[in-house]
Amino acid sequence: MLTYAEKIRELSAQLLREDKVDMVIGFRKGSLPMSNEPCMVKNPGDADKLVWDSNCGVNLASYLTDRKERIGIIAKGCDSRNINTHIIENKIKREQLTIIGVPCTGMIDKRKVSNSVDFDIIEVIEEADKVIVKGAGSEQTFDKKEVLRKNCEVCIHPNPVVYDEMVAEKVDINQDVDRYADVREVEEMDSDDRWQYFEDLLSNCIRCYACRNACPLCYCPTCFVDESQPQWLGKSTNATDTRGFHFLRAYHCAGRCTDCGSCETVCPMGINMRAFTKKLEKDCLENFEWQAGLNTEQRPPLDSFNPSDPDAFVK
Amino acid sequence: MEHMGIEKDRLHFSWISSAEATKFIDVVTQVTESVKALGPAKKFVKAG
Amino acid sequence: MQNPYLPYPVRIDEIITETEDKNLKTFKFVFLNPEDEEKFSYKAGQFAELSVTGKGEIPIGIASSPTEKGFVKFTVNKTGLVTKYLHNMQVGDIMGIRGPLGNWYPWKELEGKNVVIIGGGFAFTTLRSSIVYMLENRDKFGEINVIYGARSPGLLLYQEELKAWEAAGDIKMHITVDATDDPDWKYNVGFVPTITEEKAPPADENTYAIVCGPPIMIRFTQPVLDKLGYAHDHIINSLEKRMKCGIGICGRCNIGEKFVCKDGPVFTLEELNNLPFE
Amino acid sequence: MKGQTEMKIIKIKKEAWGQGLEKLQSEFRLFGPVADKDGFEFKELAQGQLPVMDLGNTRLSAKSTVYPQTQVMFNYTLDESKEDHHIMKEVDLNGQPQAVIGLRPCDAASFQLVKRNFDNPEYPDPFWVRPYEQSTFVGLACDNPSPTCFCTSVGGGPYSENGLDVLLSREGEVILAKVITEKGEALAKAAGWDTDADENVFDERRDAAEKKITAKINSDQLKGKNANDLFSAPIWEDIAFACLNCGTCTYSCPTCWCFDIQDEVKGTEGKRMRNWDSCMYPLFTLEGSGHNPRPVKEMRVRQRFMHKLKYYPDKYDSDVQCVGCGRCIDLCPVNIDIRDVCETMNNYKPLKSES
Repeated sequence: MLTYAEKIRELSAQLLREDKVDMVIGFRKGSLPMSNEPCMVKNPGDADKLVWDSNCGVNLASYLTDRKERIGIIAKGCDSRNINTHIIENKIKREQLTIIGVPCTGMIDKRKVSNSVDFDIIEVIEEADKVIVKGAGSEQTFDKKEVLRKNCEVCIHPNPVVYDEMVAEKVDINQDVDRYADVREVEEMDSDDRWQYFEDLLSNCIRCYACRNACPLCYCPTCFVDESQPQWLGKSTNATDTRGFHFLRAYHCAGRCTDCGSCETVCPMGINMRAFTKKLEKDCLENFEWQAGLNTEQRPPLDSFNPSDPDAFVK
Repeated sequence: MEHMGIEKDRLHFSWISSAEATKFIDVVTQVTESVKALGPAKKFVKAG
Repeated sequence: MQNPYLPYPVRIDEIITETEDKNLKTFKFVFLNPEDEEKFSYKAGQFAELSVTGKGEIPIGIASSPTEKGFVKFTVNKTGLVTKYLHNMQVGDIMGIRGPLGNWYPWKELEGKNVVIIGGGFAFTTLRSSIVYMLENRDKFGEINVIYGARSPGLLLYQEELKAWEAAGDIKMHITVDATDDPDWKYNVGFVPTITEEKAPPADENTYAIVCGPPIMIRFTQPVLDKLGYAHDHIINSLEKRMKCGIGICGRCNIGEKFVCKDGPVFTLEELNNLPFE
Repeated sequence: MKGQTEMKIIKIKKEAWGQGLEKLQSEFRLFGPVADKDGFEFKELAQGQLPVMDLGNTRLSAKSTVYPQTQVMFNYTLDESKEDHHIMKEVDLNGQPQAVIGLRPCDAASFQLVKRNFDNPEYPDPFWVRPYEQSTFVGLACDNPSPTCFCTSVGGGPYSENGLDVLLSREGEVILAKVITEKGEALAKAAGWDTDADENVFDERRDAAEKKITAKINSDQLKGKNANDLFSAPIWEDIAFACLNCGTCTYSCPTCWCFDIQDEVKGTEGKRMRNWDSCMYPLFTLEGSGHNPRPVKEMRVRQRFMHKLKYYPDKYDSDVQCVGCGRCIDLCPVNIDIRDVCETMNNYKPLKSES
């Protein structure tokens, strides 16, 4: 991983020095184990602060919305797809961006690691494919693939789909993964069980909207859940309102979601709201052969019409 | 909706031209019947 | 413990459409329980939360004067959920008011002094309250100047009263509009800061300015007052913020450590200079 | 302190603990940490349910036991055939006494900080004050503080008694209870816990626990700084850049108290309630006119830190509005760390310093 970080620093410093960009958006070292902080670097001298390891899960496309500067941005596979989505949706211009692509080997699920050890974590070190977790007088080693985020486990686009520079050779893609095993599991339930499944899923939601705020797709100036005229949803912790929020938000992301996992990663309660978005992602793939953000030429399925679109549900 | 656990027969889509009165009647009758058969909705209904 | 969130029930007694765009209406309320009127004892410059059952509450300056008994008046601009609903309510409908809230113009300090009131647009409500109060206690104050402007004649509030005050001559009225094509318009034309420069009396130890209006008016009036030599502790502002509780608890309307709803809305410019510029 | 009692330490054995809690349930509603998916939270304990006492701190703070996220304030009817239509009716706040079992000293201290806001002399807030007055706080000392705990640098400690009626300390199956107030004494009596402990190990254990806390913040310079200088300091863009305005810090914080008031109607029956709100949200300050004094996230992030670390201490002439529980640090998805922000503020020197 060290080479990734070195290359990122070198490219960023160069872009800034040659005045090709006003800032570079990347990650700097966090104050806790398994945490890095998104940051912007404006001076070539500060490029040394940039880091790269398996704790860069936050989708940096979120930081581009409506920015006017010339920006260098570090992008892994999912970030690059959301950058494309941003470009399609006029949230940023391609000309503003210099994309530094990072072939991604997957991001660590901090919660999974913390729950897998019975000590307070003081330090986490990555060595090749191993993750070494250290506490006061204790140590445990994991294979990195055991502690990946769930969306990273089934990722088939780890390489950036759009970039100006690449920090390394593209990584091999595992095409054999079963991307939708979890969705099928729900699809196979009967109606009542499905209802209960989502009821349990959302039972501890505190309506903080971290999922929405971290989502690179959720940039509406006023979210439907905050609207007061008309007021679509109540604002309390009522279960029906809570479900209404998650359900509608997922719909708003249909055909746009790249399964980057930001929503789940940032949830303070660890709720897997990808259970909603992934179903729609699967439907988009099956019905429209669509995967979001692979290029900027094709319009997403919900804003284009094709006579061959499936319509069996219309009677 | 269906995926989330709302009964499948509560939601219907149909394409009816203003000239298709018979089809309209058929669809409305069928929708009414299927919803009646399900009884009052208990899911996604906000308690007072 | 008196519940500070519990509104007094009131009945709408009269609704007056104030401006030609119909966006401003004055509501006259009568307390359902007469003893509540006593509890709702207020001073000019304070505000209250109007509570519309089922919709919510809105903080509005009190437009009636403490010297007017038997009712309270509020002039409401139609903007959001609550105000739109309120604008469609009828005489006789029941709602609530909660207050009085916040502080008031420093009447003790202003006694025996000259007062210049500078107001713009629909922010004239607590200024009306103040003018009526001062007229009722005319002997307690020195010279009173009122500079009040709106975009056009039809957007001035309390038009009948303005005319009456102008005619009575107890106070010097300087009514102005930004522009008008009315050939019969017999008052000033020009922005409030310009008219202030022309008409406001020179500053001295005994003259205070009360300024209340949209942010843009305040921004451009300030340099004029500085030029005229008004000391910052002699310039009194009334501020607006999004408010909910109105009693300094819910946390949203702060400027630095001060809450506009409880420590304000009235601040001298000198006080504001010492707070973060928010 | 009022209600203070002569210090008394009681020994509670495993069976007596369960039996005592069960006895208490006839008089008190009990709240305590219980498992909730992969973490645990403060919830009302069911009959016979024991609070989890052997794991770390709860994911969210104990503030919800006094100040729930959604709280009904008034009920009303819009049905004009009823005499009292459109008139607000207060909900009954004189509920059963409650006891919060197993909260940590940091959470207990947070109620004392928040109290200044809700239990203020001009407008005491009955929706907070009454539940607070009806509560007995039975704290659990922290023998294994987490790496992000920094209570000792904000006036607290793993054995701090501030805001507690009883302080518990566990050793294996045995619980030692230090009775601090009369309320605490009444609770111990109601539970039937009356075996005096033979020795006082609290001081010794406290020293050991305090030594384990290594994280800290330095706020010593903040008092002397000018709020306006800090407000306009060029530090906020960098601090706030990563922030997603997700509000997790405020929801999980025991000392964040901001709320919103909302009306909700079903049919002709309505209620007015309050819900937690957050200064991280743009709508928090959006005015009816469309003007927003804090339109960008830098301003909102600044508000949060300035409030906690500068406005609050200035307003109340006290320490910072933070109890060092470390939740905002642990839960922040982009690793904004209040310890670092405090350090930056503490070290900040305005460019044209007058000295």
